[in-house]
Amino acid sequence: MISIQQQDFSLADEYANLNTPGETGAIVTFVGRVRDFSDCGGGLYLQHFPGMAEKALQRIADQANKRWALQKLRIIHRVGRLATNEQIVLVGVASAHRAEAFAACEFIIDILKTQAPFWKKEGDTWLEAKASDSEAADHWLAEKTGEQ
Amino acid sequence: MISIQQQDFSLADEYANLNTPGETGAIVTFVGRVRDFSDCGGGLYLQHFPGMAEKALQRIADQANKRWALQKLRIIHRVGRLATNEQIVLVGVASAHRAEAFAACEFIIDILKTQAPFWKKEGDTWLEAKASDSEAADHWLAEKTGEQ
Amino acid sequence: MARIKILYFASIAEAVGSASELLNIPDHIATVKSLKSHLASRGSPWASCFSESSTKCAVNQVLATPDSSIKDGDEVAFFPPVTGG
Amino acid sequence: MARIKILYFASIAEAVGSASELLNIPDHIATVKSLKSHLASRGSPWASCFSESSTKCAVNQVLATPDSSIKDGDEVAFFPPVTGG
Repeated sequence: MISIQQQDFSLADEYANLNTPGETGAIVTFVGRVRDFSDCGGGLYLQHFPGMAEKALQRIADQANKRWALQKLRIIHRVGRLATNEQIVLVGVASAHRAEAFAACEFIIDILKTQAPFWKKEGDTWLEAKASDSEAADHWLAEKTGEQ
Repeated sequence: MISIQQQDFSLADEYANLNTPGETGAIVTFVGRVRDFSDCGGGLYLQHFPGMAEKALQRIADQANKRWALQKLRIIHRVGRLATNEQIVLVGVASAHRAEAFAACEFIIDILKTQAPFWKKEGDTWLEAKASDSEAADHWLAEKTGEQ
Repeated sequence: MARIKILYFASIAEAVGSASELLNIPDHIATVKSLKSHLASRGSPWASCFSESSTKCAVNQVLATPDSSIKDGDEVAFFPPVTGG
Repeated sequence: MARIKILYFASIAEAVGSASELLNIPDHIATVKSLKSHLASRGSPWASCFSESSTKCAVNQVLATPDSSIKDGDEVAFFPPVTGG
Protein backbone atom coordinates (compact mmCIF):
# COMPACT_ATOMS: atom_id res chain seq x y z
CA MET A 1 0.00 0.00 0.00
CA ILE A 2 1.31 3.43 -0.90
CA SER A 3 0.49 6.89 0.46
CA ILE A 4 1.60 10.43 -0.32
CA GLN A 5 0.58 12.80 2.42
CA GLN A 6 1.38 16.00 4.27
CA GLN A 7 0.72 14.54 7.73
CA ASP A 8 3.16 12.57 9.81
CA PHE A 9 3.05 8.77 10.19
CA SER A 10 3.57 6.34 13.06
CA LEU A 11 6.19 3.63 12.60
CA ALA A 12 4.50 1.62 15.37
CA ASP A 13 1.14 1.60 13.54
CA GLU A 14 2.72 0.71 10.21
CA TYR A 15 4.79 -2.04 11.82
CA ALA A 16 1.68 -3.56 13.39
CA ASN A 17 -0.10 -3.53 10.02
CA LEU A 18 2.82 -5.21 8.25
CA ASN A 19 2.64 -8.30 10.47
CA THR A 20 0.67 -11.41 9.51
CA PRO A 21 0.59 -13.54 12.69
CA GLY A 22 2.18 -16.95 12.18
CA GLU A 23 3.40 -16.18 8.67
CA THR A 24 5.71 -13.19 9.08
CA GLY A 25 9.26 -14.08 10.08
CA ALA A 26 10.97 -10.78 9.23
CA ILE A 27 9.96 -7.13 9.11
CA VAL A 28 12.43 -4.56 7.84
CA THR A 29 11.63 -0.85 8.00
CA PHE A 30 13.42 2.21 6.74
CA VAL A 31 12.60 5.76 7.84
CA GLY A 32 14.24 8.82 6.33
CA ARG A 33 14.32 12.00 8.45
CA VAL A 34 15.21 15.64 7.90
CA ARG A 35 18.76 16.39 9.01
CA ASP A 36 19.84 19.81 10.22
CA PHE A 37 20.56 22.18 7.34
CA SER A 38 20.43 25.26 9.50
CA ASP A 39 22.68 27.22 7.16
CA CYS A 40 19.63 27.34 4.85
CA GLY A 41 17.10 28.21 7.56
CA GLY A 42 16.40 24.60 8.56
CA GLY A 43 13.94 22.04 7.31
CA LEU A 44 12.86 21.09 3.82
CA TYR A 45 10.10 21.79 1.35
CA LEU A 46 9.00 18.72 -0.58
CA GLN A 47 7.17 19.05 -3.87
CA HIS A 48 5.70 16.17 -5.86
CA PHE A 49 3.95 15.60 -9.17
CA PRO A 50 0.44 14.55 -8.08
CA GLY A 51 -0.79 11.55 -10.02
CA MET A 52 2.56 10.58 -11.49
CA ALA A 53 4.18 10.25 -8.04
CA GLU A 54 1.48 7.79 -6.89
CA LYS A 55 1.90 5.79 -10.09
CA ALA A 56 5.68 5.71 -9.65
CA LEU A 57 5.43 4.42 -6.06
CA GLN A 58 2.88 1.81 -7.09
CA ARG A 59 5.09 0.63 -9.93
CA ILE A 60 8.09 0.34 -7.58
CA ALA A 61 5.94 -1.65 -5.11
CA ASP A 62 4.79 -3.94 -7.94
CA GLN A 63 8.37 -4.51 -9.06
CA ALA A 64 9.43 -5.41 -5.50
CA ASN A 65 6.51 -7.83 -5.15
CA LYS A 66 7.40 -9.47 -8.43
CA ARG A 67 11.08 -9.82 -7.58
CA TRP A 68 10.82 -11.11 -3.98
CA ALA A 69 8.41 -13.27 -1.97
CA LEU A 70 6.85 -10.56 0.20
CA GLN A 71 3.80 -10.67 2.43
CA LYS A 72 3.05 -6.97 2.85
CA LEU A 73 4.73 -3.75 1.98
CA ARG A 74 4.13 -0.12 2.81
CA ILE A 75 5.46 3.10 1.33
CA ILE A 76 4.62 6.53 2.78
CA HIS A 77 6.12 9.72 1.38
CA ARG A 78 5.38 13.06 2.96
CA VAL A 79 5.19 16.34 1.02
CA GLY A 80 5.07 20.04 1.88
CA ARG A 81 7.07 21.82 4.54
CA LEU A 82 9.00 19.56 6.96
CA ALA A 83 11.05 20.82 9.89
CA THR A 84 14.44 19.46 10.98
CA ASN A 85 14.08 15.96 12.48
CA GLU A 86 10.65 15.29 10.94
CA GLN A 87 10.02 11.96 9.26
CA ILE A 88 10.07 12.17 5.44
CA VAL A 89 9.58 8.67 4.10
CA LEU A 90 8.81 5.18 5.36
CA VAL A 91 9.37 1.86 3.61
CA GLY A 92 8.27 -1.29 5.43
CA VAL A 93 8.44 -4.86 4.17
CA ALA A 94 7.26 -8.12 5.73
CA SER A 95 8.37 -11.54 4.54
CA ALA A 96 8.84 -15.08 5.82
CA HIS A 97 12.63 -14.63 5.57
CA ARG A 98 14.96 -11.74 6.28
CA ALA A 99 17.04 -11.70 3.08
CA GLU A 100 13.95 -10.92 0.98
CA ALA A 101 12.74 -8.25 3.41
CA PHE A 102 16.12 -6.46 3.48
CA ALA A 103 16.59 -6.61 -0.29
CA ALA A 104 13.07 -5.39 -1.09
CA CYS A 105 13.19 -2.56 1.46
CA GLU A 106 16.51 -1.22 0.18
CA PHE A 107 15.46 -1.72 -3.46
CA ILE A 108 12.29 0.32 -2.91
CA ILE A 109 14.03 3.32 -1.36
CA ASP A 110 16.92 3.21 -3.85
CA ILE A 111 14.58 3.16 -6.86
CA LEU A 112 12.23 5.71 -5.29
CA LYS A 113 15.13 8.13 -4.88
CA THR A 114 15.89 8.12 -8.61
CA GLN A 115 12.51 7.49 -10.26
CA ALA A 116 9.66 8.93 -8.20
CA PRO A 117 8.83 12.58 -9.01
CA PHE A 118 9.57 14.31 -5.71
CA TRP A 119 11.85 17.31 -5.26
CA LYS A 120 13.45 18.72 -2.12
CA LYS A 121 14.22 22.37 -1.45
CA GLU A 122 16.48 23.48 1.40
CA GLY A 123 16.01 27.16 2.09
CA ASP A 124 16.12 28.79 -1.37
CA THR A 125 17.97 25.93 -3.01
CA TRP A 126 16.49 22.98 -4.87
CA LEU A 127 18.68 19.96 -4.17
CA GLU A 128 20.74 18.46 -6.95
CA ALA A 129 20.39 14.76 -7.71
CA LYS A 130 23.27 12.74 -6.24
CA ALA A 131 25.48 10.42 -8.26
CA SER A 132 25.53 8.00 -5.30
CA ASP A 133 21.74 7.62 -5.60
CA SER A 134 21.98 6.82 -9.32
CA GLU A 135 24.65 4.25 -8.58
CA ALA A 136 22.56 2.63 -5.86
CA ALA A 137 19.62 2.34 -8.25
CA ASP A 138 21.79 1.06 -11.11
CA HIS A 139 23.10 -1.69 -8.85
CA TRP A 140 19.55 -3.15 -8.58
CA LEU A 141 18.87 -2.82 -12.27
CA ALA A 142 22.16 -4.56 -13.10
CA GLU A 143 21.53 -7.56 -10.87
CA LYS A 144 18.09 -8.49 -12.15
CA THR A 145 18.85 -12.13 -11.44
CA GLY A 146 20.07 -11.39 -7.92
CA GLU A 147 17.11 -12.79 -5.95
CA GLN A 148 18.47 -14.19 -2.71
CA MET B 1 23.40 -1.06 23.25
CA ILE B 2 22.66 -4.76 23.56
CA SER B 3 20.12 -6.67 25.67
CA ILE B 4 19.26 -10.31 26.19
CA GLN B 5 15.92 -10.68 27.93
CA GLN B 6 12.84 -12.81 28.40
CA GLN B 7 10.40 -9.91 28.15
CA ASP B 8 9.01 -8.43 24.97
CA PHE B 9 10.23 -5.16 23.44
CA SER B 10 8.58 -2.18 21.77
CA LEU B 11 9.79 -1.25 18.29
CA ALA B 12 8.28 2.22 18.80
CA ASP B 13 10.35 2.85 21.95
CA GLU B 14 13.55 1.53 20.38
CA TYR B 15 12.97 3.59 17.24
CA ALA B 16 12.54 6.75 19.32
CA ASN B 17 15.79 6.06 21.18
CA LEU B 18 17.73 5.48 17.94
CA ASN B 19 17.00 8.99 16.67
CA THR B 20 19.37 11.93 17.20
CA PRO B 21 17.37 15.02 16.17
CA GLY B 22 19.03 16.91 13.34
CA GLU B 23 21.74 14.31 12.78
CA THR B 24 19.88 11.12 11.93
CA GLY B 25 18.94 10.80 8.27
CA ALA B 26 18.15 7.08 8.15
CA ILE B 27 16.90 4.49 10.62
CA VAL B 28 16.70 0.87 9.55
CA THR B 29 15.13 -1.73 11.82
CA PHE B 30 14.83 -5.50 11.56
CA VAL B 31 12.47 -7.57 13.71
CA GLY B 32 12.38 -11.35 13.60
CA ARG B 33 9.17 -13.07 14.73
CA VAL B 34 8.06 -16.64 15.48
CA ARG B 35 6.34 -18.23 12.50
CA ASP B 36 3.69 -20.92 12.87
CA PHE B 37 5.25 -24.35 13.37
CA SER B 38 2.03 -25.90 14.64
CA ASP B 39 3.09 -29.40 13.59
CA CYS B 40 5.49 -29.20 16.56
CA GLY B 41 2.99 -27.74 19.02
CA GLY B 42 3.66 -24.10 18.09
CA GLY B 43 6.13 -21.57 19.35
CA LEU B 44 9.79 -21.81 20.16
CA TYR B 45 12.08 -22.31 23.11
CA LEU B 46 15.20 -20.18 22.98
CA GLN B 47 18.27 -21.08 25.00
CA HIS B 48 21.42 -18.99 25.26
CA PHE B 49 24.87 -19.19 26.84
CA PRO B 50 24.73 -16.46 29.51
CA GLY B 51 27.83 -14.31 29.48
CA MET B 52 29.18 -15.52 26.16
CA ALA B 53 26.00 -14.45 24.33
CA GLU B 54 26.27 -10.89 25.67
CA LYS B 55 29.95 -10.76 24.66
CA ALA B 56 29.11 -12.06 21.19
CA LEU B 57 26.43 -9.40 20.63
CA GLN B 58 28.73 -6.67 21.91
CA ARG B 59 31.52 -7.82 19.61
CA ILE B 60 29.16 -7.80 16.61
CA ALA B 61 27.99 -4.29 17.56
CA ASP B 62 31.62 -3.14 17.85
CA GLN B 63 32.44 -4.61 14.43
CA ALA B 64 29.47 -2.80 12.85
CA ASN B 65 30.48 0.49 14.47
CA LYS B 66 34.01 0.07 13.19
CA ARG B 67 32.96 -0.77 9.67
CA TRP B 68 30.27 1.87 9.09
CA ALA B 69 29.61 5.45 10.22
CA LEU B 70 26.71 4.80 12.62
CA GLN B 71 25.10 7.08 15.19
CA LYS B 72 23.31 4.55 17.37
CA LEU B 73 22.58 0.87 17.26
CA ARG B 74 20.42 -1.47 19.26
CA ILE B 75 20.29 -5.24 19.52
CA ILE B 76 17.69 -7.07 21.62
CA HIS B 77 17.48 -10.87 21.67
CA ARG B 78 14.76 -12.61 23.64
CA VAL B 79 15.19 -16.01 25.31
CA GLY B 80 12.91 -18.60 26.91
CA ARG B 81 9.54 -19.75 25.66
CA LEU B 82 8.06 -17.68 22.80
CA ALA B 83 4.64 -18.31 21.27
CA THR B 84 3.82 -18.14 17.57
CA ASN B 85 3.92 -14.51 16.33
CA GLU B 86 5.99 -13.23 19.25
CA GLN B 87 8.95 -10.97 18.56
CA ILE B 88 12.32 -12.76 18.86
CA VAL B 89 15.01 -10.28 17.93
CA LEU B 90 15.40 -6.60 17.08
CA VAL B 91 18.26 -4.88 15.31
CA GLY B 92 18.02 -1.11 14.83
CA VAL B 93 20.60 1.20 13.29
CA ALA B 94 20.68 4.98 12.88
CA SER B 95 23.00 6.80 10.51
CA ALA B 96 23.24 10.01 8.51
CA HIS B 97 22.83 8.00 5.31
CA ARG B 98 20.73 5.00 4.36
CA ALA B 99 23.39 2.78 2.72
CA GLU B 100 25.32 2.53 5.99
CA ALA B 101 22.18 1.87 8.03
CA PHE B 102 20.99 -0.92 5.71
CA ALA B 103 24.40 -2.57 5.49
CA ALA B 104 25.05 -2.46 9.24
CA CYS B 105 21.57 -3.75 10.14
CA GLU B 106 21.79 -6.72 7.77
CA PHE B 107 25.41 -7.42 8.78
CA ILE B 108 24.45 -7.55 12.47
CA ILE B 109 21.61 -10.04 12.04
CA ASP B 110 23.57 -12.16 9.54
CA ILE B 111 26.59 -12.45 11.86
CA LEU B 112 24.40 -12.89 14.96
CA LYS B 113 22.69 -15.87 13.29
CA THR B 114 25.97 -17.73 12.87
CA GLN B 115 28.13 -16.53 15.76
CA ALA B 116 26.02 -15.68 18.82
CA PRO B 117 25.37 -18.65 21.14
CA PHE B 118 21.58 -18.97 20.98
CA TRP B 119 19.68 -22.15 20.11
CA LYS B 120 16.07 -22.62 19.04
CA LYS B 121 13.88 -25.62 19.81
CA GLU B 122 10.57 -26.24 18.05
CA GLY B 123 8.50 -28.74 19.97
CA ASP B 124 10.95 -31.57 20.77
CA THR B 125 13.41 -30.69 18.02
CA TRP B 126 16.47 -28.47 18.25
CA LEU B 127 16.78 -26.61 14.96
CA GLU B 128 19.67 -27.40 12.66
CA ALA B 129 21.89 -24.56 11.49
CA LYS B 130 21.05 -23.48 7.93
CA ALA B 131 23.58 -23.37 5.11
CA SER B 132 21.89 -20.17 3.86
CA ASP B 133 22.77 -18.45 7.15
CA SER B 134 26.43 -19.46 6.85
CA GLU B 135 26.50 -18.15 3.30
CA ALA B 136 24.94 -14.83 4.34
CA ALA B 137 27.59 -14.41 7.04
CA ASP B 138 30.43 -15.47 4.73
CA HIS B 139 29.35 -12.81 2.25
CA TRP B 140 30.12 -10.08 4.84
CA LEU B 141 33.41 -11.62 5.85
CA ALA B 142 34.49 -11.89 2.21
CA GLU B 143 33.77 -8.25 1.38
CA LYS B 144 35.70 -6.64 4.21
CA THR B 145 36.45 -3.71 1.96
CA GLY B 146 32.83 -3.32 0.89
CA GLU B 147 31.95 -0.16 2.83
CA GLN B 148 29.38 1.72 0.82
CA MET C 1 -2.96 22.93 -34.30
CA ALA C 2 -2.78 20.89 -31.03
CA ARG C 3 -3.74 22.19 -27.63
CA ILE C 4 -1.67 20.79 -24.76
CA LYS C 5 -1.28 21.39 -21.05
CA ILE C 6 2.26 21.92 -19.79
CA LEU C 7 3.29 21.42 -16.14
CA TYR C 8 6.51 22.72 -14.59
CA PHE C 9 7.99 21.45 -11.33
CA ALA C 10 10.64 22.42 -8.78
CA SER C 11 13.55 24.56 -10.05
CA ILE C 12 12.04 24.74 -13.55
CA ALA C 13 8.69 26.07 -12.30
CA GLU C 14 10.58 28.60 -10.24
CA ALA C 15 12.82 29.66 -13.13
CA VAL C 16 9.96 30.18 -15.59
CA GLY C 17 7.71 31.66 -12.90
CA SER C 18 4.80 29.35 -13.65
CA ALA C 19 3.48 25.93 -12.60
CA SER C 20 1.40 25.27 -15.71
CA GLU C 21 0.13 26.71 -18.95
CA LEU C 22 -2.20 25.82 -21.80
CA LEU C 23 -0.44 26.07 -25.14
CA ASN C 24 -1.51 25.84 -28.77
CA ILE C 25 1.30 24.32 -30.77
CA PRO C 26 1.64 24.22 -34.55
CA ASP C 27 1.46 20.82 -36.27
CA HIS C 28 5.20 20.58 -36.91
CA ILE C 29 5.79 20.34 -33.14
CA ALA C 30 5.04 16.67 -32.66
CA THR C 31 7.81 15.39 -30.33
CA VAL C 32 9.24 16.23 -26.94
CA LYS C 33 12.45 17.37 -28.59
CA SER C 34 10.69 19.86 -30.87
CA LEU C 35 8.54 21.15 -27.98
CA LYS C 36 11.67 21.76 -25.91
CA SER C 37 13.23 23.73 -28.80
CA HIS C 38 10.00 25.70 -29.15
CA LEU C 39 10.03 26.61 -25.43
CA ALA C 40 13.78 27.37 -25.47
CA SER C 41 13.15 29.84 -28.32
CA ARG C 42 11.23 32.06 -25.89
CA GLY C 43 14.60 33.34 -24.67
CA SER C 44 15.82 33.69 -21.08
CA PRO C 45 14.99 31.98 -18.69
CA TRP C 46 13.37 29.42 -21.01
CA ALA C 47 16.45 29.00 -23.17
CA SER C 48 18.63 27.69 -20.34
CA CYS C 49 15.94 25.39 -18.80
CA PHE C 50 14.95 23.76 -22.08
CA SER C 51 18.36 23.35 -23.62
CA GLU C 52 19.47 21.47 -20.47
CA SER C 53 19.75 17.80 -21.32
CA SER C 54 19.13 16.93 -17.65
CA THR C 55 15.58 18.38 -17.84
CA LYS C 56 13.17 15.43 -17.73
CA CYS C 57 9.85 15.18 -19.49
CA ALA C 58 6.74 13.11 -18.85
CA VAL C 59 3.87 12.85 -21.32
CA ASN C 60 0.58 11.95 -19.65
CA GLN C 61 2.53 11.04 -16.49
CA VAL C 62 4.79 8.56 -18.26
CA LEU C 63 8.49 9.36 -18.54
CA ALA C 64 9.21 10.42 -22.11
CA THR C 65 12.25 10.41 -24.40
CA PRO C 66 13.17 13.19 -26.83
CA ASP C 67 11.41 11.25 -29.61
CA SER C 68 8.17 10.65 -27.68
CA SER C 69 5.24 12.07 -29.66
CA ILE C 70 2.96 14.85 -28.47
CA LYS C 71 -0.61 15.16 -29.63
CA ASP C 72 -3.71 17.21 -28.97
CA GLY C 73 -4.92 16.99 -25.37
CA ASP C 74 -1.66 15.70 -23.92
CA GLU C 75 -0.38 16.72 -20.50
CA VAL C 76 3.35 17.36 -20.81
CA ALA C 77 5.45 17.86 -17.67
CA PHE C 78 8.99 19.20 -17.37
CA PHE C 79 11.10 18.75 -14.26
CA PRO C 80 14.69 18.42 -13.02
CA PRO C 81 16.13 15.07 -11.86
CA VAL C 82 14.16 13.84 -8.84
CA THR C 83 15.48 14.24 -5.28
CA GLY C 84 12.82 12.66 -3.05
CA GLY C 85 13.06 9.92 -0.47
CA MET D 1 45.48 -32.84 37.74
CA ALA D 2 43.31 -29.93 36.54
CA ARG D 3 39.81 -29.19 37.74
CA ILE D 4 37.53 -27.65 35.10
CA LYS D 5 33.87 -26.78 34.75
CA ILE D 6 32.10 -28.11 31.68
CA LEU D 7 28.88 -26.60 30.32
CA TYR D 8 26.57 -28.30 27.82
CA PHE D 9 23.95 -26.50 25.75
CA ALA D 10 20.93 -27.29 23.58
CA SER D 11 20.86 -30.73 21.93
CA ILE D 12 24.13 -31.74 23.60
CA ALA D 13 22.87 -30.95 27.11
CA GLU D 14 19.74 -32.91 26.28
CA ALA D 15 21.66 -35.89 24.91
CA VAL D 16 24.03 -36.17 27.87
CA GLY D 17 21.26 -35.35 30.37
CA SER D 18 23.22 -32.60 32.07
CA ALA D 19 23.82 -28.85 31.79
CA SER D 20 27.15 -28.79 33.60
CA GLU D 21 29.66 -30.80 35.56
CA LEU D 22 32.87 -30.31 37.48
CA LEU D 23 35.58 -32.62 36.21
CA ASN D 24 39.10 -33.52 37.30
CA ILE D 25 41.19 -34.25 34.26
CA PRO D 26 44.60 -35.90 34.12
CA ASP D 27 47.55 -33.79 32.98
CA HIS D 28 47.76 -35.37 29.51
CA ILE D 29 44.38 -33.83 28.67
CA ALA D 30 45.53 -30.36 27.80
CA THR D 31 43.64 -29.45 24.61
CA VAL D 32 40.03 -29.27 23.44
CA LYS D 33 40.68 -32.21 21.10
CA SER D 34 41.93 -34.47 23.88
CA LEU D 35 39.06 -33.42 26.19
CA LYS D 36 36.57 -34.33 23.46
CA SER D 37 38.21 -37.76 23.05
CA HIS D 38 38.09 -38.22 26.81
CA LEU D 39 34.37 -37.41 26.93
CA ALA D 40 33.65 -39.56 23.86
CA SER D 41 35.30 -42.50 25.62
CA ARG D 42 32.42 -42.53 28.12
CA GLY D 43 30.39 -44.43 25.53
CA SER D 44 26.85 -43.71 24.32
CA PRO D 45 25.48 -40.96 24.19
CA TRP D 46 28.81 -39.19 24.77
CA ALA D 47 30.57 -40.99 21.94
CA SER D 48 28.27 -39.61 19.25
CA CYS D 49 28.14 -36.03 20.64
CA PHE D 50 31.89 -35.69 21.09
CA SER D 51 33.04 -37.38 17.92
CA GLU D 52 30.80 -34.99 15.92
CA SER D 53 33.07 -32.47 14.21
CA SER D 54 30.15 -29.97 14.19
CA THR D 55 30.18 -29.79 18.01
CA LYS D 56 31.56 -26.37 18.96
CA CYS D 57 33.65 -25.59 22.00
CA ALA D 58 34.29 -22.36 23.90
CA VAL D 59 36.99 -22.02 26.55
CA ASN D 60 36.25 -19.26 29.07
CA GLN D 61 33.53 -17.98 26.72
CA VAL D 62 35.84 -17.61 23.73
CA LEU D 63 35.32 -19.90 20.75
CA ALA D 64 38.05 -22.53 20.74
CA THR D 65 39.75 -24.70 18.13
CA PRO D 66 40.71 -28.37 18.62
CA ASP D 67 44.22 -27.24 19.57
CA SER D 68 43.11 -24.64 22.14
CA SER D 69 44.66 -25.43 25.50
CA ILE D 70 42.75 -26.27 28.67
CA LYS D 71 44.11 -25.57 32.12
CA ASP D 72 43.04 -25.72 35.73
CA GLY D 73 40.03 -23.54 36.52
CA ASP D 74 38.83 -23.18 32.91
CA GLU D 75 35.17 -23.11 31.97
CA VAL D 76 34.75 -25.26 28.87
CA ALA D 77 31.45 -25.21 26.97
CA PHE D 78 30.22 -27.61 24.31
CA PHE D 79 27.33 -26.80 22.01
CA PRO D 80 25.90 -27.46 18.54
CA PRO D 81 26.05 -24.83 15.75
CA VAL D 82 24.05 -21.77 16.83
CA THR D 83 20.51 -21.14 15.56
CA GLY D 84 19.42 -17.84 17.15
CA GLY D 85 18.18 -14.62 15.59
